[in-house]
Amino acid sequence: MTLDGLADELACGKYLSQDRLQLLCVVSEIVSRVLADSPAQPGQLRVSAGDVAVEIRWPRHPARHTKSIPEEGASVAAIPVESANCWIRADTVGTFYRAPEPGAAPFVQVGDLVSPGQQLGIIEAMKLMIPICSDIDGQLTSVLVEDGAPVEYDQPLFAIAMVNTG
Amino acid sequence: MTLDGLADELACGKYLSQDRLQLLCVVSEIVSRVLADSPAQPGQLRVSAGDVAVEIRWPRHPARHTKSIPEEGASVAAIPVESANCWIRADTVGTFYRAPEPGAAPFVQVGDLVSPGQQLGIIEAMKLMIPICSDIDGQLTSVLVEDGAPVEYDQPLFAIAMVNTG
Amino acid sequence: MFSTVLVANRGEIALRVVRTCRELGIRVAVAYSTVDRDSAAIRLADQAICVGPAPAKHGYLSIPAIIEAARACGADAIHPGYGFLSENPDFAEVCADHGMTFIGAPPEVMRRLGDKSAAKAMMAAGGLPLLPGTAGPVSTAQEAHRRASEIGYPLMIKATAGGGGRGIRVVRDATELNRIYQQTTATAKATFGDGLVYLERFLPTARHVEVQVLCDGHGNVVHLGERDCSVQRRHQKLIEESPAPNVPAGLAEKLSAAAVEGARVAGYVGVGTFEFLVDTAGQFYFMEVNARIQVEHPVTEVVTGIDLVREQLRIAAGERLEFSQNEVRPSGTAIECRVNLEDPTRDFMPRPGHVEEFVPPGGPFVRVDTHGFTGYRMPPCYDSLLAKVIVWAPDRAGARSRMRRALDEFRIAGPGIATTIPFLHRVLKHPQ
Amino acid sequence: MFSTVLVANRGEIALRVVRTCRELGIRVAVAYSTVDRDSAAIRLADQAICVGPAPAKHGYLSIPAIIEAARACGADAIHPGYGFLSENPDFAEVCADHGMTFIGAPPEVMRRLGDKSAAKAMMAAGGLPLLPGTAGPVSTAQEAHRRASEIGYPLMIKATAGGGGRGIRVVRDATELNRIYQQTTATAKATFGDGLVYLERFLPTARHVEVQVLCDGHGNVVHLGERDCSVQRRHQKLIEESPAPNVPAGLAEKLSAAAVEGARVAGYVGVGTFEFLVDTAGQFYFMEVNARIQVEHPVTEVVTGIDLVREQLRIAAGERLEFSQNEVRPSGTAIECRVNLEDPTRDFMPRPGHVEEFVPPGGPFVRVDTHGFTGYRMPPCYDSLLAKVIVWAPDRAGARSRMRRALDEFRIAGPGIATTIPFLHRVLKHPQ
Repeated sequence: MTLDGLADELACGKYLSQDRLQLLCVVSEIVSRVLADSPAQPGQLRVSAGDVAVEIRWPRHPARHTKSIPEEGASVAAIPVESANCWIRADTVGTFYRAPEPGAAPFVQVGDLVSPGQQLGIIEAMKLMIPICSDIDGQLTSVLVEDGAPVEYDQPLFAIAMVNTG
Repeated sequence: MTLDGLADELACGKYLSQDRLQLLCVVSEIVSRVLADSPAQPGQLRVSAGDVAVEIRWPRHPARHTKSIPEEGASVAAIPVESANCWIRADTVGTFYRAPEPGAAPFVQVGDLVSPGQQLGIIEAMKLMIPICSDIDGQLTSVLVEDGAPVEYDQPLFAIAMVNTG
Repeated sequence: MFSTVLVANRGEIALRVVRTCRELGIRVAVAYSTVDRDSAAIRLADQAICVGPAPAKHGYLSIPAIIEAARACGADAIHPGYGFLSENPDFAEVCADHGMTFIGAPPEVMRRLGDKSAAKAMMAAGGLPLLPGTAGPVSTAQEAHRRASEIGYPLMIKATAGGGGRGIRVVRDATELNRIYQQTTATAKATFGDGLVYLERFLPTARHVEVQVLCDGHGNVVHLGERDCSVQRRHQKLIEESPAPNVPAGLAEKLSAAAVEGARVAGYVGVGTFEFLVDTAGQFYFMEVNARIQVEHPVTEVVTGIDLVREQLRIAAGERLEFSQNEVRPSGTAIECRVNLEDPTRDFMPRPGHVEEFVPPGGPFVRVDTHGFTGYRMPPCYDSLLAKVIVWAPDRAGARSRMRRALDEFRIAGPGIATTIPFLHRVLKHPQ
Repeated sequence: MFSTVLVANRGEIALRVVRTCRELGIRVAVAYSTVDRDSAAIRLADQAICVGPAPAKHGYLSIPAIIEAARACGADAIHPGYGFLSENPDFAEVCADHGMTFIGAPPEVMRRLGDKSAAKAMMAAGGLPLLPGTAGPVSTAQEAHRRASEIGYPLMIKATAGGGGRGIRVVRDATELNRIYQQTTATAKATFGDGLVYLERFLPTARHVEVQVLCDGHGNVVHLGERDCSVQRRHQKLIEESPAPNVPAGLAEKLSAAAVEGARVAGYVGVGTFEFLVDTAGQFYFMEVNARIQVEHPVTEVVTGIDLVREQLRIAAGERLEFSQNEVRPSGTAIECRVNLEDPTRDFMPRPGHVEEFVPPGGPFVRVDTHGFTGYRMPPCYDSLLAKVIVWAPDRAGARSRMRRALDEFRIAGPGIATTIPFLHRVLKHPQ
């Protein structure tokens, strides 16, 4: 897509001035070039210019916690990849537990294959036990938080390498 | 020049981060396109992006008061033109006079050919009479200030179309 | 004093609390939602903890999220700011249950003052004058007519469950009463799930004047003078000043005495505000108590030299007031203007957006409380307050000139950005 | 009052004067050099007029340029700020010759006070204590020896034509005298074209304390208390505070009385500062008079509530002081820190540059006087002062905590930018 073409295509917002549009266009252009020249396929990409930020990840199947936040018209096509790490994040502030109760075996171990809906851990918030479940197919590659540690909202808890099911 | 090429070429400043360099590159790219598409050759150009500003004018012979201020590494080649207006500016704050004394004929009239060292007017500052002289060869195209009016430092007083002496 | 305070709020008030904590050498953590990740309060805090996504009910309004955040950062006290959980007695009780100090009024006091009818009855028993009206709800149109003729017109029909200007209708004379009564009860039932309404005399030209009180847990009560908050839009204050201008001599003293008496009657502890309506004859009427630090508190700080957040923290920590009433000596005039990102030409519609240029005013006797900065992106999900400009001068005319100068200086720009500044300028041009 | 004031200065003091002019409804124009085209003062002024290129002698210091600029914008008064032409009696006379009011002390008073020996002699005649020393220059090494033994060691040899810390050498004992006397006279002759020197007792641990005075043209003189300016680097002040800390009881009153007496003796008119040295025993010595508004004037404004630039304008316009000495009631403690673009780790070498990020502090009891903004490019040709942070608190400990908080908040960044903030933090950590 040419700079002028994209600018024309998007020139509909009454609040967005021509020069900002052009900035978005050149950022988009740079991203395209970087992607084309990248020796390995990236798993995650973040581009920001001024107040515009684009964040992308490349799992084959978008997971619940996997975010793609294109803002204000700038967009870059997602490129399929064979496998990538994906995070399962905390849904709430609280205390993280890997096992159903003290002394019991953890719900999962590193290396386990997991599937959507499978419980991976617990967050306790004001005595309420909130299950943490996977929402993708994959293999658990690491547990990012100690058992019994406090976690904040949106904090990555588990890393899962996705398996190509396409 | 490609974006990457320019970025590489400029990647020497320790204070300039890679993303800012790239911003400069795309600005440079846009400038090149605008210049290529411009229906008439511009006499003056000013580009700014964030904290970077480039200002250029195209007289064939740069005059004393004609400024070209490229900043922080970004640069665009000056393109020669056949003729352009150049300003003679005030050297000091004061009162501008076109003639040596009240009632006398002005030093110069619009249309006159002028040459370096030729007196064009006077600025009076605290009773001191300061001559204003041309520093280029050319033809007077306009007088920008009324006789007897106050002028500030650096204020354009005369516009002179330069004659190609190349 | 506390070892760690968690600030359960955002925007300028979160920054305000962080500032005082730092000055007192108290470790301070800030609870934030995902859209407030880059906030000014976080930059200055010792710790920040993400409590939820942008919608307040899953973050700033979520009691479990705030309590768990406080636990995670080892806080022994929680400052709720204003709005959100600041006047929620249930939250205050949960804090106590978890061994944390809620920095605000005691829950039972908040509960009593939060019920407006009960609060009015309590204050009336304490001798505070009330606006003529029905103490409790009116059940039928007939009863409304009978009570309305005692109260006099114009009057307001107010939904008991309403608040913040919602659920209120004005009745100009008896011929309108039946129709508006039916409408208001029906709307209240639909909006609040509760059709109860009460009647109150309407004073179209009354001024809104409030008194700041400070009460420690040892029975000491002082007032810090009054604030006039009559310049409002859509029932939200825009300009506040202290002392109240153009009120009859002696009225300020009466208001303050009433507020101190009211605070004693309520068993109030903490910083609080007693709101009154003052009519053109100088009669005043108790309206309600705001059991929190208020947006306009800097006006009082500037005229008294007292840091209200510091006092709030000290009182919550069980300390005694360090000064008596006659050591409080307000001087000069202070005015606050609220600079919101909203469009006064479009009925003050909020206008969130990206602030590309942000140069706050400064210089002599100007204070700015703002969480804004060049590059700040105001999220659309919260209120539109961006900055409070507060000025002081020896007299009111000087303060108004200074405010005009300060607002002239304030540069806020960005795509689609509009602020209340032009409206504030227009108000300040009027002699008022 | 004046109809148009021309501000013949730049940076924060130009903005400071513009602010007060706007508040007073006086039309205000700003003289600027080509590198100050985008200044904050210009943005707020009614008019701006370019007076020359970057070098001060062709612009801010050029009397014809300033006079013509004043004429061009129809100014009837010129405010010189500090530095540049502010203490130049010739300039003040030229202003008068052109029918314009110079906002400062009368030229004959400036001339008398500008000659340091003459000023000291005048103050001594008025009863002000002087540091032991030679009233006039010392002509020979023999005379220096004789006078030195009367004065006592350590002592300073000072070039009569020096100033701002230049041309001063310390002599620890009699064995050094001859050598240093010869060196100082030779250096003074080479540097200032004048080899005259005088001797003065050296007090290594003395504090620099100054008293602010206000004198109208009708014989009324008041003082606004003192400022301690002992924290300096390369003889330039970095931290100032009022009241002076750690001085014996009653000393402040004695200093103020001496300054008032000195102002009367000098026939002073305008705002002015009397500088004193105070030794550890509480003895004080008159040093000099600064016949201008000073960089550190906000410290006094904050504790007294008096706008010094407003008073300066009123006095210059021939008006009377509106208050008497006993109506001046300083309260609390104010501290000012100077934030310069210079590198404290490299002997405070100036570091001009491009300020990419600029977020000044704010909130309770914090004032910032700055001409900086995001994107500001500080030119290399003038002084390196970028901002003054002034805080107030009821007591000194509170003011110091507040200042630390405020400096923590201040974000100044850009390629190669270094500021005095780390140095200021280090000084504020010491109990001092």
